[in-house]
Amino acid sequence: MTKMFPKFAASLAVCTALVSASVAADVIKIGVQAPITGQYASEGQSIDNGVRLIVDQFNAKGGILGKKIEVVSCDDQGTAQQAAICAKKLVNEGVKAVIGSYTSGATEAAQTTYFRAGILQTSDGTSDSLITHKYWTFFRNSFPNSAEAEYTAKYFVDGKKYKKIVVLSDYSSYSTDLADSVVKALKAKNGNIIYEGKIKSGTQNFTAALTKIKSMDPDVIYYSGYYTDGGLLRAQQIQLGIKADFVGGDSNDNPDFMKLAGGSAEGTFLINVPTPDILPYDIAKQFLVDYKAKYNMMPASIWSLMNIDGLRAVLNGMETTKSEDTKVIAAAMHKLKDFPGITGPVTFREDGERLGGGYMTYEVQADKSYKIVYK
Amino acid sequence: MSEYILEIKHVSKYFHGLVAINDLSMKVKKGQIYGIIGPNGAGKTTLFNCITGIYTPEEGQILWKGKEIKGTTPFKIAELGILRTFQTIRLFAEMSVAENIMSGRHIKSKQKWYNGIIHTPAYYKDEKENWEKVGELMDFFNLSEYATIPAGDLSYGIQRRIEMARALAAEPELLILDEPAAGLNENETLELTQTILKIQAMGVTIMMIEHDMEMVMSLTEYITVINFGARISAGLPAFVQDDPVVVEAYIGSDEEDEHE
Amino acid sequence: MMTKTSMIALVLLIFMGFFPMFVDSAWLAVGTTFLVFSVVAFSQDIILGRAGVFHMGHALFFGLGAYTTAILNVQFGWPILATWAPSVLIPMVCAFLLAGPIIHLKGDYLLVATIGFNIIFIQILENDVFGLTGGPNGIFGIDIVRLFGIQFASQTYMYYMAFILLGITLFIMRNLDKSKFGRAMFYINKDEIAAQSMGISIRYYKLYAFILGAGIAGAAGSMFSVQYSAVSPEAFNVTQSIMFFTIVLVGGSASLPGVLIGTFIMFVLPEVFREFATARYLVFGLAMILTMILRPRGIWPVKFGNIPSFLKKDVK
Amino acid sequence: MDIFLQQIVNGLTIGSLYALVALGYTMVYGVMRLINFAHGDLVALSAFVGLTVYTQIFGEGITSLVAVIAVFMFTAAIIAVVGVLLERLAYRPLRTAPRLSAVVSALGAGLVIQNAVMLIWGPNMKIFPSEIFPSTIWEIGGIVVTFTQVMILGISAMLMVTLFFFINRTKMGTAIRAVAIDQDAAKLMGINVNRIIMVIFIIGSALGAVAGLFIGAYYRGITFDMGWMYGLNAFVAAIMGGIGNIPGAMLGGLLLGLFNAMITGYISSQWAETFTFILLIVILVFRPTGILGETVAEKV
Repeated sequence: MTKMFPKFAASLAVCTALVSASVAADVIKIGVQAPITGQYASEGQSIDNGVRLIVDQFNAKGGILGKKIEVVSCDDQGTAQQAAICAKKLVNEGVKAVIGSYTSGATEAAQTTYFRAGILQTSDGTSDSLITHKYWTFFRNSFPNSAEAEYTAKYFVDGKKYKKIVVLSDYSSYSTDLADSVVKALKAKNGNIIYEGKIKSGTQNFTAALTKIKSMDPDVIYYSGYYTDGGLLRAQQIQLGIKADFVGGDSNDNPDFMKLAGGSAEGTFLINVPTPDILPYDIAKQFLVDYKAKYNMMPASIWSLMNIDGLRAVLNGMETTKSEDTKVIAAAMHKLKDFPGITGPVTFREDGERLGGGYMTYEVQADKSYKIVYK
Repeated sequence: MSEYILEIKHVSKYFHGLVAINDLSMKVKKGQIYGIIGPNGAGKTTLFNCITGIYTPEEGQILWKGKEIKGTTPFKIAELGILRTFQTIRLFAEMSVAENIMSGRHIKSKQKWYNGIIHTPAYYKDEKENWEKVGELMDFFNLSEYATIPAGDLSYGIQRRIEMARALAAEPELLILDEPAAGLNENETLELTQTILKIQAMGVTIMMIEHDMEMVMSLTEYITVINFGARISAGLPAFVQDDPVVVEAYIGSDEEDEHE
Repeated sequence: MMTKTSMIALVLLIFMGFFPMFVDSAWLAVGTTFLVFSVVAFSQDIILGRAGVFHMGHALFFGLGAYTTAILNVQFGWPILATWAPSVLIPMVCAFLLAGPIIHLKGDYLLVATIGFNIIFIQILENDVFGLTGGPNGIFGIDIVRLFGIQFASQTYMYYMAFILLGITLFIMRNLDKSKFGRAMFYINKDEIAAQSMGISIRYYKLYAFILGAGIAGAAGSMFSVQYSAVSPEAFNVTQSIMFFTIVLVGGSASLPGVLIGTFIMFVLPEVFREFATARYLVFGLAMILTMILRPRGIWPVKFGNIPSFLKKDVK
Repeated sequence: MDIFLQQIVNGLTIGSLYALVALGYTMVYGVMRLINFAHGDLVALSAFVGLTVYTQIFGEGITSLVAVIAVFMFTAAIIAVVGVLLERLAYRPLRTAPRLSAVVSALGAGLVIQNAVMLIWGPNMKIFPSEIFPSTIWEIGGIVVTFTQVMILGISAMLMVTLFFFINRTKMGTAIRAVAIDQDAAKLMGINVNRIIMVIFIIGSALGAVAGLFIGAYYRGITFDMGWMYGLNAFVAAIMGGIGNIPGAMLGGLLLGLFNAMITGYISSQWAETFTFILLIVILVFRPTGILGETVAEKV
């Protein structure tokens, strides 16, 4: 061990030199941690694209604090372990802030590492657990599951007056968290939950679980997971002749849900925030035009726009404080009040939570179009 | 304790209802060279497999120094001092000759379970003794020059010698040789005969299956002849050789042709 | 007296020892993971390459070690140092309990049984049994190593800890190979019937390999969880097990340099070629096939004949 | 009671898909003693090829039975060719190599196929048109059976019976069994072992292809990496039944499907895999070579 020490000292010196070199450089680095490949690739790529678009716009105007902004992306593939690896990597790259990730699980896995390194992080992850640590480095740019859950419970109990409710989720961090929140909110309103279950994403065959549910004769099946399984669940539900309503959480709102469910899609209810194309804000319309012009497509969903708002809030913090010190920037971000965002006004609570959220329920029509049935 | 080191009493072994060994009995004296002959497929190797625990016979008793060993696992049989060679040579082909012979030292090695992780002075002493023993055996079988060569790369005759050295390394009381001369040329067979006598002189009891009649007759002190799993004749070599039942059995089979 | 192999090993060790001086901390993190994965690959090699057991569930023991450290540290507040012993011992006990009933199975049957154990393990983690494992998210916020008030937080410290672990592993491997136990495993691997007939208990030595391999993998798992301060089920799934299995066979089973090369190819190269993200696994698969066709025993196959020099005097 | 029967229908449907895939594993294993880890990925490939053939050649919205049969035949033929190529390129050069080398080659081949599918068809889920089979549903005493399920059960049963007779009653089948028992002896008897292995790969891959198409038609959503899950389940089914044994693979597949449905329906969907593997391990502890597998004593 003692023999090791000279080496330790030497390599430590080299490291310190490297780190100080990157600090002194004339760029400000912003990290992107997103699922650029894998199951959620389209969302991850949208986040990466959006960040690069905003950064290009800033750099075109001369950067920030007199320095150019450089984007460093890391692909977390939507998995917690890869996220942990990305976190280490981005910290080592010396980024000031990290945008992402898309899934709550990958976000949470990286949180502690960023916190220890004093790096700001902003994510659209909706799990309530994301803010339990009260890390000063973390900001949520979307709305929490608990907000969606409260809306869902209100709709189920006050709106639809369901008597027998089934709640299903998959194993993902986001989905279990949303299901837990919905169950909690329903119980608070004395909703009668007759069954809570989990399905394994990607299994495709849900008939066994649905047959079991059929025997309970429910009024509604609520699914908090992703569209890839939700569409199949709906199709197999109709196939088995289960006459309950099907209500999908926000991640079921995807064109592929309709394709998977096929003829069974009609009559499905989906709960979500407004889709990008109906956002009423000028800044949103301008962003979408720019995005379309640069990438010749639309962002995958509103989630990538939420991340862009996170980035804009961080950059705004830098500009107003004229500081690169993350502590100072964070303090400024916590004080933001109704900062004009693409997805609406942005206000952060002390624990990093974004306040607000306007949910609505759509019913899928025969031609796969949406009809708003509840606000 | 009787004068017999190994007693086989009314042993029968079946495969899928077909009888492979049928009510076989024999007794081997300590220090003897005991021969087993018979046409191919007579059940000789099956008998050896029963003794060494690879098969468990359905009926009968196998007594080692008066104690029942039927159904004992092969590695425990080896620990008791019964070692064997194989008709189809079974060496650790990719490993060197010395390492092959070292496997025979396994049961004699006194290394403790933690010696696989950390070495102690006792380990070094034990390891050295065992390698030295391997060296002695390589000298004895004229194998020293091949010490580092993979056993599988060597000629048939040498491989047979390695197999015997390996079995002998375990310091057996009973050495079971399954066709030790098969595939050897005349010189090698002669050499083998000398070696077997030397092994006997060390006090090792030997049981062997062999088709080379000349060798069997010159070496063995007692012979049992098996056909269709049953004993058809037994006695001193001279007696067995002239027994009409035996002659009949051999003429009735294609035995000799196959071994040309 | 030094063989060519141990010369190369020494050069490599020296290079790895000074590696942190040449690279930035991002590469140092890759280096650390390489070291940790090599340790796991070596422990897989004890079971697969030495005892010849077709074991395709090794990520289970790796994960057990990682989760032991994570749970004891995060849920029960133990310091990391105190979790080291249990993260080695628990995998060993589990190896004994799990492998015991199936150790008599023949090759491919055992292979699928070990895959089964791995899948059950993942399901236990995902279902958050006793509320300890954190479900599909895993456990976050694992502490750093602290000793006498010093915080071993920097990547360089992590690197050297992993380096020392690899050193210990190599020391054990060398001792194993030079003992009755390592040899018994080889004999069983090459010919079970002949080995039994020499008095070697197949069951005992296969279990010995399993337990030793599990313990080393557990130590690596503990290191892994500290390195990333997070553990989650998918890091220990069957795909990971298959990777360790492949590392050993591509590199050369029972060959120390082979396993290191295998780890380098299967783990470091994909990191280097991240740019070609999408096509890299296609190329990778092709490389696996080609390697096996051109070098069926691995890139650097094991060489036997490592015997005391006094026995080599007559060798021509 | 009708819930129980419904679970049996569910279980048999998925079970016969497993059985079809398991046959591919078991036949290859029987002759080559090789776990063809790439087989599951062939199944996934088949679903993608089938989808492309269907939409490109026949165009979406066509429900004619002739077109569907043509898609099945054409896809099965393509996959059979891929299977034969797989054997030629990845396995034949390794026939005399250590057994595990071929296993690694198979794992590599699986990676190649899987990633080729990803590069060609993209990483996102692709969706089968819903009109391949009529959406007819029968309700018999509270049990729901769909047209697709009837097709899966019927065609699988037909294929398995045909295979059984082919193996047991034809000259080629006898040759296959001979090669499985002793390759060298079969060679001496004048059997062209390479040809037998080619036939095995054609049959195995084609059966897997049919399963892949049914998976697409039944579950609609297909992903490039789905082969792993179906492959593993089918492989487990083959091992359960006794790998190398053809009726064993059929039995194993159906048993696995039923067991899974029962566990999910009556105990817990969260622990279904755990129960499956516990069942497998218990079977192996008591019958080390599977339910119908024979213990082959090694020649000494």
